[in-house]
Amino acid sequence: MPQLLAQRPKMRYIFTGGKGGVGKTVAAAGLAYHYASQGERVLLASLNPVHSLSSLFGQSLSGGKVVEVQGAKGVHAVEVETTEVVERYRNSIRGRVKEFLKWADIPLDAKPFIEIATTNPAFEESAMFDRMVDYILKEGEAFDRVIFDTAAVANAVRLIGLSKIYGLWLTRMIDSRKEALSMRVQLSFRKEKVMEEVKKDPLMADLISMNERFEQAKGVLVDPERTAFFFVTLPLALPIAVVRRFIGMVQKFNIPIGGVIVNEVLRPEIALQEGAGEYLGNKYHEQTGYMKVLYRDLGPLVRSYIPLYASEVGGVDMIRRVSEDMMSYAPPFAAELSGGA
Amino acid sequence: MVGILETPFLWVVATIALYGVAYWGYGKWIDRNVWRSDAKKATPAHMYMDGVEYFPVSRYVLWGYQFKSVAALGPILGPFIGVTFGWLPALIWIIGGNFFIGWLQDYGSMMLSVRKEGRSFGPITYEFTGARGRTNLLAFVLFYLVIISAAFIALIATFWNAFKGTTFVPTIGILLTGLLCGQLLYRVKMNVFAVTAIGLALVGLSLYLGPIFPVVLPFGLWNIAAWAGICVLILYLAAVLPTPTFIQPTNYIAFYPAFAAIILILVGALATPFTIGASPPVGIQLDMGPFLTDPQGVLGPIWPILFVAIACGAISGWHSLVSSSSSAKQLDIETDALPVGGGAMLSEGLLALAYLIAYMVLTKSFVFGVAGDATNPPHTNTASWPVGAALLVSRIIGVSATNVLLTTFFGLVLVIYALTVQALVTRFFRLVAAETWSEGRFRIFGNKHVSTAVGLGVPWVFAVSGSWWALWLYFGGANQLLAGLAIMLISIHLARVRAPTKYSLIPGVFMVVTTLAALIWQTWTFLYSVWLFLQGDKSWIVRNVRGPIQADPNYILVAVGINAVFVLIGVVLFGVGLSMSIRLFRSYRSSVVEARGRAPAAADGGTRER
Amino acid sequence: MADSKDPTTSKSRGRKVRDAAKGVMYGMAAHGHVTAALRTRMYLEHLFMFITLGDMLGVPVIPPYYSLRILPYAVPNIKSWKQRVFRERDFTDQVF
Amino acid sequence: MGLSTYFEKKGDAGIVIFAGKGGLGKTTCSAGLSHYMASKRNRKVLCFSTDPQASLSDIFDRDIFGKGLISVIPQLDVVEIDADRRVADYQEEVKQKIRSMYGLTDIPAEIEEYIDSTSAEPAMYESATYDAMADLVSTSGHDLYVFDMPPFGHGVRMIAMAGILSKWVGKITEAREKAQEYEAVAATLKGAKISEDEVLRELQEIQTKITRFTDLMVDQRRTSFFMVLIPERMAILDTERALEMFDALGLQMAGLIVNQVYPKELADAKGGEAVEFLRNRARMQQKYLDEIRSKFAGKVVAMLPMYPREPRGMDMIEKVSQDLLFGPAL
Repeated sequence: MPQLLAQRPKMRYIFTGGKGGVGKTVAAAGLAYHYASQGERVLLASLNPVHSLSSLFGQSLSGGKVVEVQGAKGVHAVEVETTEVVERYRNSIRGRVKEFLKWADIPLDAKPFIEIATTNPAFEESAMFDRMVDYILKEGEAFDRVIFDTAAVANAVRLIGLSKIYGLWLTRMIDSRKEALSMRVQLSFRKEKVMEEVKKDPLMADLISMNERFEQAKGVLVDPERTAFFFVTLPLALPIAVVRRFIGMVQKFNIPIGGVIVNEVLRPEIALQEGAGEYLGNKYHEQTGYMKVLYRDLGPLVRSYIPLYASEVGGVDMIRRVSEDMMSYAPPFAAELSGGA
Repeated sequence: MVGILETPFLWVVATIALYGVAYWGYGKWIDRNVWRSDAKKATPAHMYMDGVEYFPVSRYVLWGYQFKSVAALGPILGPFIGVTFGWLPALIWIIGGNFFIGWLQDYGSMMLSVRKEGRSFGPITYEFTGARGRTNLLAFVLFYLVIISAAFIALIATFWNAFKGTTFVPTIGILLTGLLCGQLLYRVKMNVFAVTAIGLALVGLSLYLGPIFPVVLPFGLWNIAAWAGICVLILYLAAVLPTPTFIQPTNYIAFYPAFAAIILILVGALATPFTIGASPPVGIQLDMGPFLTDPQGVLGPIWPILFVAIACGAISGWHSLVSSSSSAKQLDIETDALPVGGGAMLSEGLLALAYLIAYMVLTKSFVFGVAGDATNPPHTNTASWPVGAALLVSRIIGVSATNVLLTTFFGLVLVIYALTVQALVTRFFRLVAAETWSEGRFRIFGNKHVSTAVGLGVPWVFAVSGSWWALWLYFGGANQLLAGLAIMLISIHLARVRAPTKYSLIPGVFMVVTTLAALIWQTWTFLYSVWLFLQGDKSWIVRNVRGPIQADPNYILVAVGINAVFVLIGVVLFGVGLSMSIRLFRSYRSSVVEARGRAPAAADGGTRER
Repeated sequence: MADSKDPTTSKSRGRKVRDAAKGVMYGMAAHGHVTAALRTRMYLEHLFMFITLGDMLGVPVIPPYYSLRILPYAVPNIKSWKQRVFRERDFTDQVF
Repeated sequence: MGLSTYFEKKGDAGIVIFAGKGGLGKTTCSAGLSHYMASKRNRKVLCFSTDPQASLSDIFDRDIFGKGLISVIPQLDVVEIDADRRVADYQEEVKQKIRSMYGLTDIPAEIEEYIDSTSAEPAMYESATYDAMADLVSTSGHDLYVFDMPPFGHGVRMIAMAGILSKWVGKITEAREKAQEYEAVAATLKGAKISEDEVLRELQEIQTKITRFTDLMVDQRRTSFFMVLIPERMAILDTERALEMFDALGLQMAGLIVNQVYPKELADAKGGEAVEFLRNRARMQQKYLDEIRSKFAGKVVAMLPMYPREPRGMDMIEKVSQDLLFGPAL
């Protein structure tokens, strides 16, 4: 890991993803702590629909505001909230519906319809993405590094990939909006007035600005100099399978891959010593087996290891330990395997 | 005994003949040489066909629709005031006005709208006079609607109050029937013939019940006010319920009795010579000859008053709205505009004539009332029309002219006419209000219920306080002014396409000048009344108001206030109308100049706008 | 809609007159009602189409998943629908 | 005594849902229960997941993702829904319909573009997943559905989607019906005959499908909703949060399943550093197990041990199913 970080000093935007429960948040926190300990200002942003930063650090970081983590100087954390953004979307749409119903004299209550038209679950996701872009383009500027703890990998990739998907979607939206507005002008008798309204059509403005920002964001997200996506996994079959499956997808969105971080690695000196009992022994052998597979498939990408600790990772002190181990620890089999690879 | 010459018969024949000339002669000529209507040119109905607002409809259907929409209360009450100057001037205006102006307006505004992609008046005004002009029109229409409402509410109240209270039950009957028919159509999805049958049966029933359960309010002088209140409540409901479930079915079911009345009276009027010898004789009664000079001296000089008193039948601005708002969007081919627009208007002229005859066959004292006669005080005998109509009809169906069912029937027709039109007007007011106050500080007035309440409350105040003929003249003034403005729009368009304009310009100018004059006169009357009051003469003040305010000396200051308010209304109507006219004249002038600049290739009937 | 159009097909004079009379009666009695009903329907349809295919107007509404099931039926009307939605209406258009 | 007691009390459940934070063993439980119900209780079971991470493929050790119904053992079918694929097929279906309806060889460009671009619509993915589930449950004709739900946040959205979509369909149906009403009146008045509305028919179809599904989902009698967690602080905290969300969506939890529990005796085992390591873990777990007991009193219906080997493959699943149904509860 240290070498990588050394090679990529300008790496500002770091994402961690992986199968649920593999310790994405732990890894992200570890990285954040590491940079902070180098005296940098680090922002650790959780993009999970259900945040776990607070529970990890054992202190309230919720509320959607950036706060400095107590006891971890330089680490700033935020559990990203989307409510405001979503509300903005909904309002601009409400406006449009009202405009439609201006002369309408209908025998049923339009309110519920407006409600439905404005409850689009996609808003959550796009809002989340919107905020992410904010943290990349705006808030992020105030920090030396921005580390995103994303949702389970599929969604994470999707979320990042949205810069591409939204690209398509937005351009279509903008086109059809353009068509709509030009039709309005064409079919109006008060050309000037309507022209004015059309010029400052809030929805159009929203769409366009979004598009621009997404374009910028895309530029950042695909720049291997500045961005890296880390897969977190356990030395187990399922999580590794997931990594294997999604690494291609990440490349498809040409998001630069930072590497793989292996979590909960059993230390041989613990597992194999006298009196350890066959339980740990089995686990250890199982683990090495899976590690072989991992190395076979994406050996050079394995960047660092987080050992399995005697107690659950939680609280700043544990995080410190994690960050140190991430930078330094390598289980003995790593060397031989990579040698073998 | 009366001879054929003393019956209205010849007048009817003469009018029909003259209208024939107006249609086949003058009309066709205008259509060919001024508008150059072209059956091959695509109309908006085809260009923007959407099956809802724009779609072609056969000329017969459209004629029926147009006729139904334009022929309502106007031709009944206009003549009622008109005859104040004697029946001959009224007759001449109904014939001449319609011949040179009336049909020309209805037809012209339809053609104009057709040539303007089916745009209605607002947009056309906007095009010709700019945003300000349209706002100006908006303001004018707003007041116009208030005044119509006031006049109609007053009338409905008066009618319910008159006829010994026999018309109320049938009215409610018809409204409920309408509601029921709506439900039968929408919920039960019943076949339309069945619905009609049921509806008519119920209408008949309620008509029959009318005289059996007469409703007479106990409030004496306050009766009118109370009736007006009831009327307002009904209208409020009509305005807030969706049109297709209440107003429309009611219109539908109410159409049949109204139609029957029209036919009966027309036939009756034609039949007069052949019923000679009957007693009381059905001849022209209005004694003192065909000319009268305003027996009560309340109205003012025959010019301009007569010309605003008789609106529909001679010419009415309301029609231009109908023509451009819906009919023009559904005109199948341009050449249909003459039969639909012009034809409908000329037919309404006949209607006005027939109704005028309904007054002609009554005695002067009956129509105008007798000073000091409590049962028939001067100028309040609104029962005249039903009675006259009954008299005409009684002869051909062979019942007594005083048959209560017959008079109730005609009274009912009167009320229903007023009510259905007024329901429309109220709804329209709501829309205009919504447009005027859609945003800004007074947004609240744009609200459905608030605007409806305002659009009924304010008129109610006028209705119960001002004497109704005063209201009617304001309404006439505004309405005819609107007609004038419509004709000006037409002239502007014709000028722009370098078609001959004098045939519309002259009537346009005449209408504008006349109506503005009428408005001034009216305003002046009220102002003068106030002035007299300050001199100590209360008579005029009192004369302009009605009901308890008129009777009770304690209300004298209220009366003065009302007069003052009427002055204000007059000033506003005049002011807004004047500025609108000026804008239009300006626009006309510039159009002429600008058109001269263009190659004389125009006069193509307007294709060059597209 | 155009079935209220002049239905005279045969040349027979009596027939023509009868149809004309029918047309006139229909026009006087029902036409207004019909157009009013159609207008109300139009606004309901606007609402419907807006919520199903609203993103055709560049308004991001509910996911179009099930809208696609409806799309095939809407195809012929889309143009006129857009026209109707976007035509600027004036208060004088609404009188009747 | 494990889930078996629960199901004896409960009788035949229609749907069993396993929800939980990622990686805590939802898939394991789903597989275990399905296997038991199919092999021992002889029910016709469909085990499905909407999670693109294809954990079922991994645990059953065969490629299931997007392959449709795969029968792994008699009576037990497994499905992993591939939403992206479904969207694509669906679009083609729609295009085909348009072509055939109007006898077109190619669709108007505008329309075609529209259809294509919908796949970019952000919520299309969820809708498709949701629709796929609805289809499965309302048509596949199994008598037990085991739903391996995606991790919390997205699981919640999944359910929310159900609510929104059915409301949506309901509303537009209402609008459409009213419109038809007026259309009909216009027709009767014109003496024309009323044409029945295909759109409405289409809508009603969708409606019935959705309602059948959502009814089943929230029907307390037919549906059992389990949460899986492990005895760790974060897991407990997150589970609490998630519970509130699901509650809000009308999904009542039937019980908790605690996974990856170290044998109790380890907690007070004697021995060297290694054992100490395990002891720590075990003790920690005991602490959190107590916390779970107090926080979710009476809710815990089953416990799964920390297996020496990652649960995978049939024999492992069978073992899990034993522990799941008959293993010791708290």
